[in-house]
Amino acid sequence: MTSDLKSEIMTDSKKLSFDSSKIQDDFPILETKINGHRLVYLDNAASSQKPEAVINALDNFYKTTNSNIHRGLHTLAEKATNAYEHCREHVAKFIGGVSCEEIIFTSGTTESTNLVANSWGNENIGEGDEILITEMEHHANLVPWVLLAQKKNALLRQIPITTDGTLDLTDINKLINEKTKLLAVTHMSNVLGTINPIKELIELAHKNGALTLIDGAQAVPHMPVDVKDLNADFYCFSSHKMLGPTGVGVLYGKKEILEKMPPYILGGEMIREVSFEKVTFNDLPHKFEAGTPNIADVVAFDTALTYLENIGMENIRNHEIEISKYAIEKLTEIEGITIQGPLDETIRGAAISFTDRDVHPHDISTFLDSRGIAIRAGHHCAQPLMKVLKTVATARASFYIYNDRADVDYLAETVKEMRRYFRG
Amino acid sequence: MTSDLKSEIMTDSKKLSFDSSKIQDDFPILETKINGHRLVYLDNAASSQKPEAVINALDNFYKTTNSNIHRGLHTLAEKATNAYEHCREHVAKFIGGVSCEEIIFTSGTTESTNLVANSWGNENIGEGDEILITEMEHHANLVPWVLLAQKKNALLRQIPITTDGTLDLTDINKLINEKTKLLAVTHMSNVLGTINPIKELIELAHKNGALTLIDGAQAVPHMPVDVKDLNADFYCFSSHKMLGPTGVGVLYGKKEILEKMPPYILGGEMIREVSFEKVTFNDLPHKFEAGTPNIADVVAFDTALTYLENIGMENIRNHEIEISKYAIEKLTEIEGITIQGPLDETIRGAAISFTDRDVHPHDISTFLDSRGIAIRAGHHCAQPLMKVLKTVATARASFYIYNDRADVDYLAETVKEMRRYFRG
Amino acid sequence: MNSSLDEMYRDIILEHYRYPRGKKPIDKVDVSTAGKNPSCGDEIDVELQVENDIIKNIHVDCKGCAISVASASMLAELVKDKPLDEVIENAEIVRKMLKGEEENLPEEFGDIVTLKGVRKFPVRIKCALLAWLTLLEGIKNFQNGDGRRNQIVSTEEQE
Amino acid sequence: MNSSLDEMYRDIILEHYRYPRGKKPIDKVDVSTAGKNPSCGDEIDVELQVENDIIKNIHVDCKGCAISVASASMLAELVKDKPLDEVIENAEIVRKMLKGEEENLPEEFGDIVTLKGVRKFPVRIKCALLAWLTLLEGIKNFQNGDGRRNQIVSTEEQE
Ligand SMILES: Cc1ncc(COP(=O)(O)O)c(C=O)c1O
Ligand SMILES: Cc1ncc(COP(=O)(O)O)c(C=O)c1O
Repeated sequence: MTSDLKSEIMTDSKKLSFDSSKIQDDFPILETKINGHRLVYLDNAASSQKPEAVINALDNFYKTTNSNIHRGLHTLAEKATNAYEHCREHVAKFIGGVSCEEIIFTSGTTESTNLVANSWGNENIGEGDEILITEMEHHANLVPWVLLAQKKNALLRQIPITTDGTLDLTDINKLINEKTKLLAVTHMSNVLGTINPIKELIELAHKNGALTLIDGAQAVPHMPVDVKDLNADFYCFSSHKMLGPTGVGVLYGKKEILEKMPPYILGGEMIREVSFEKVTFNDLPHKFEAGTPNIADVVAFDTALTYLENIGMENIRNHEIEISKYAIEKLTEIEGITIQGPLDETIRGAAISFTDRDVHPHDISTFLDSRGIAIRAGHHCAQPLMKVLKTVATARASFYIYNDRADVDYLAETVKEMRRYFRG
Repeated sequence: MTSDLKSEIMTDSKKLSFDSSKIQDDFPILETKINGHRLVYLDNAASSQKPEAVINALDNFYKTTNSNIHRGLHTLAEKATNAYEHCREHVAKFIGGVSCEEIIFTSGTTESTNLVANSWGNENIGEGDEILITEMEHHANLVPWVLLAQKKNALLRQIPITTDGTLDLTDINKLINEKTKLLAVTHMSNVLGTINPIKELIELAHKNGALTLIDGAQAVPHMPVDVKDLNADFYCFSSHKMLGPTGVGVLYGKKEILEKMPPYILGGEMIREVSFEKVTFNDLPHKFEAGTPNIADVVAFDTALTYLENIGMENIRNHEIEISKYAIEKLTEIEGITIQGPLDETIRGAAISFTDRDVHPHDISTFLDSRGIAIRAGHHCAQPLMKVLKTVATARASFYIYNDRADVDYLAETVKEMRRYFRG
Repeated sequence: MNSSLDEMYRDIILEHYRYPRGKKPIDKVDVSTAGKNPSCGDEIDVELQVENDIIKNIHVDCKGCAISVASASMLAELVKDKPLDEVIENAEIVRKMLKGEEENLPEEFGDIVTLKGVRKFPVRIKCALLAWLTLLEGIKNFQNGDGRRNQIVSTEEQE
Repeated sequence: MNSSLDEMYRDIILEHYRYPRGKKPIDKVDVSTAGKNPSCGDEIDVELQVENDIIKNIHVDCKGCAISVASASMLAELVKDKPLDEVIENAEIVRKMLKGEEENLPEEFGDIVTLKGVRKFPVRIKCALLAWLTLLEGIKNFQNGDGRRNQIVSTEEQE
């Protein structure tokens, strides 16, 4: 398989809901050569690439605006503060028009879930209480609850999954009950691609008096999300998976809940007054943002949001439905390859895990890389799910706005080549 | 006072131990005009500016290398992992040649101190134990201990300061005693500039069986620091104050101590194996780095370290001794101005706080800003120290490698102009 | 050049700052409130003598920046001899002006309109507000029969 | 093109991967150890029949990538009929080669030298090491009179 194939089948890409090949031009890294081939980046569920606009926003911030924020009275400090707070407003709008006080910047989804576990969880989970998660959680939305349950003598329960990789809701009315204090569920699985019926689950949880935390790390980058409509109590996601810089995450929380929570990280900016004996805390959202925040990256994240809005989240979702459908079609055609997760593209995202009857995912990944294709292989920080799937690892190709049908074709052809290589 | 004065007196800068005006060329932001004046950035204790090399490192990472790290088998993941881990090695060397396992990347000094308070502190501080800090601590090295002491019924004690702004060690042998479990001290005060006799204090603490945490946020950027020679148990600092990007901090900890500590943030990468019932943790340093780290900024921080090394930390220290001496001389000449902190430049850094008998620090700051000078005014996240100093706020001019004698002259002239303006 | 600086520190403001009104202690204190601005460190004490719901006398002691001092001084000038209810309305007008929700002030507000310049310096709005919020709190306490309540008003809670 | 890929997956390695040695179960098991590579998910079971401190028979069952399977297969070939002490030395040589501390292997190591190609893929070194570390652990347990200890060796602890 040579890269010529790529250009040959490029024409197909016009069928998609927007022109990915034009979008590719905005992403400088896509011009990189990997082992002599053009980079075909299909590791977007791990982290997305960044458009030039976002990279330039960083550059511009450091060249014109850089300063510490909030407490400064000089021009740069004020400009930097405004730019930082502007992103908060933007995030608040982006996820459905919530209040700025409800948006807390963290270092990533992982810190967001940990903040809730340590602050809210530590105060509100007691002996005999139940925390309900699913079998498909990422470690970020799993390990904090495993350890909190251990510490508090609470019970951690899981919603099982069916063989097609969706949640098995048969026993949901037992799983969510009056003991349930928190339902912590992923919006979209990073392994199976499954989009979960979050809104219904949240409603059911609320009926039982439980709060809800949604891990939106894989959802917010790929589809319109309205946390108000979902009525989620907490919602978490990461900038780096949605065209923004690394080191920035978001925790959305309902104001009345956040207000009652004790702070998590302690230091500058999150306190109002402190003596050696006594501390009073600042207002939301600052109460949860101690120390110098990741100012420049938050400012550049703002640009990433704008970039996504210009394309349109609805269009992105449609694009990924199309590309998932095509990829599932192409991959299932290949003898020996099994897709892990739902085959119906309308109930899933474009993170597509597959296994090969004969070849280990690590060998698949290494081989594809030798042909310029970046996919991920392993347990994808979802070890319990691997056990459920009765596998140790999967290969995962995850698509985004700059991927087109040509990428799918090239992937499928290279997978076939890979099988010939290893099976002899 | 017009900006012409600036160029007139520029010639003086040659006396400094290196040529700051050359260094200025490396910092694009210094060409910015602020209210019609050239920016004179004297807010370095809050956050430093970034050289072009660091900005380019970010740009380059996102254009050629960006990927999530550690678990990936493809070329970009490996390159990104290597770049990230290279910075860890660099940091380990930079602070005296420690082991990579002892370097934990955090989001900043504040997260570093909180990690220790939550993990080590929570397990090792008990009722009646004593935590010893000083009266000059930044909130980042104060609030975590105030609340930990409250929670554990431990006693928080303070080493007082003398009227010249140095530590009053008269009663140190009572303050450090067999009940002391932790000595948490700033290496250099962000308000007074004072450099504390850390090595002696650490030795004394160790003799009494206490561990030591040093807040090096103001020290590592400005002078050679060797944590092995100091024999510190924990040492914390931030990238953004030493030419690096925002969103990156370091916690150094001795291996044998870190190994025994429970993890702090829970999620991907920090675990070895997890089921719904049981979690085993990864090795150092990964045990303390959950989730996707701030990869790009860590990689660019590496470049900041190289930039500092090329100038030489010893040279930087000498430069700041010279500029402090000159600034103290010039400011004390002005009627009504008082320096807060030691006047002897050999025992202090170049963060110089001052107050005006007649004008509030906020008015000083606003006025100086109208002339292009960025200083900070306020409590500098050190409210208890303000009480000790019997003031509510100070104005602080803090210098770095790109500041020269011309900046000092311009500051002094503008302070005089400011006094005329407000006093009529 | 520096027009926004000079717009904030108008001559009138600097004059109030240098020679603040209301500094003279009063004999009879019916209302006493303290306020502060924790992030800046500005502190203020406001004392009122009230007769028949009219402010007969006022004493203001403000330690802070030029803006907070001048604003307190202007307040002292404005509210003397006014009924409490009218003072509450006046304070609301000032708050609106500082937030940019009100452009034109009644003639009687005199110098106070010069505080508008602060709007270009958002972090300083708190300073200008301090005296007014503290006064409002004092009146509220007084009207609740609790004029000497010993609680410190903070601008950050009230904005 | 792709020379480093073909260097890692040498024909010999792919041949061992397709037709691994030591797959046949053994009757008498004196040593039994399991190993795994948590980050990759590779798993291995190593069983030995030991007589007079000599490995009389070996059974290796490896579920993992081509590298770990091939490495396990080569191990099975090399250690059969060797004294335990020599096997320990052999394993150490392999470890050194994989870490780049050893270039030339004794003739008797045969195909094993082809594992060198893994060095270009640092994340895969663990895979090649898995069988060897598991074997070493088994021998250690056996020598401590504890050959059937039920503890799983993890490459991440041992590297
Ligand atoms: C002495 C000192 N400690 C700690 C900090 C907190 O650092 P950061 O805000 O980067 O967490 C600072 C800086 O603000 C400081 O000057
Ligand atoms: C579903 C899901 N949750 C949480 C995370 C953790 O995100 P981060 O590593 O940015 O903290 C990820 C990404 O790795 C994810 O895919």
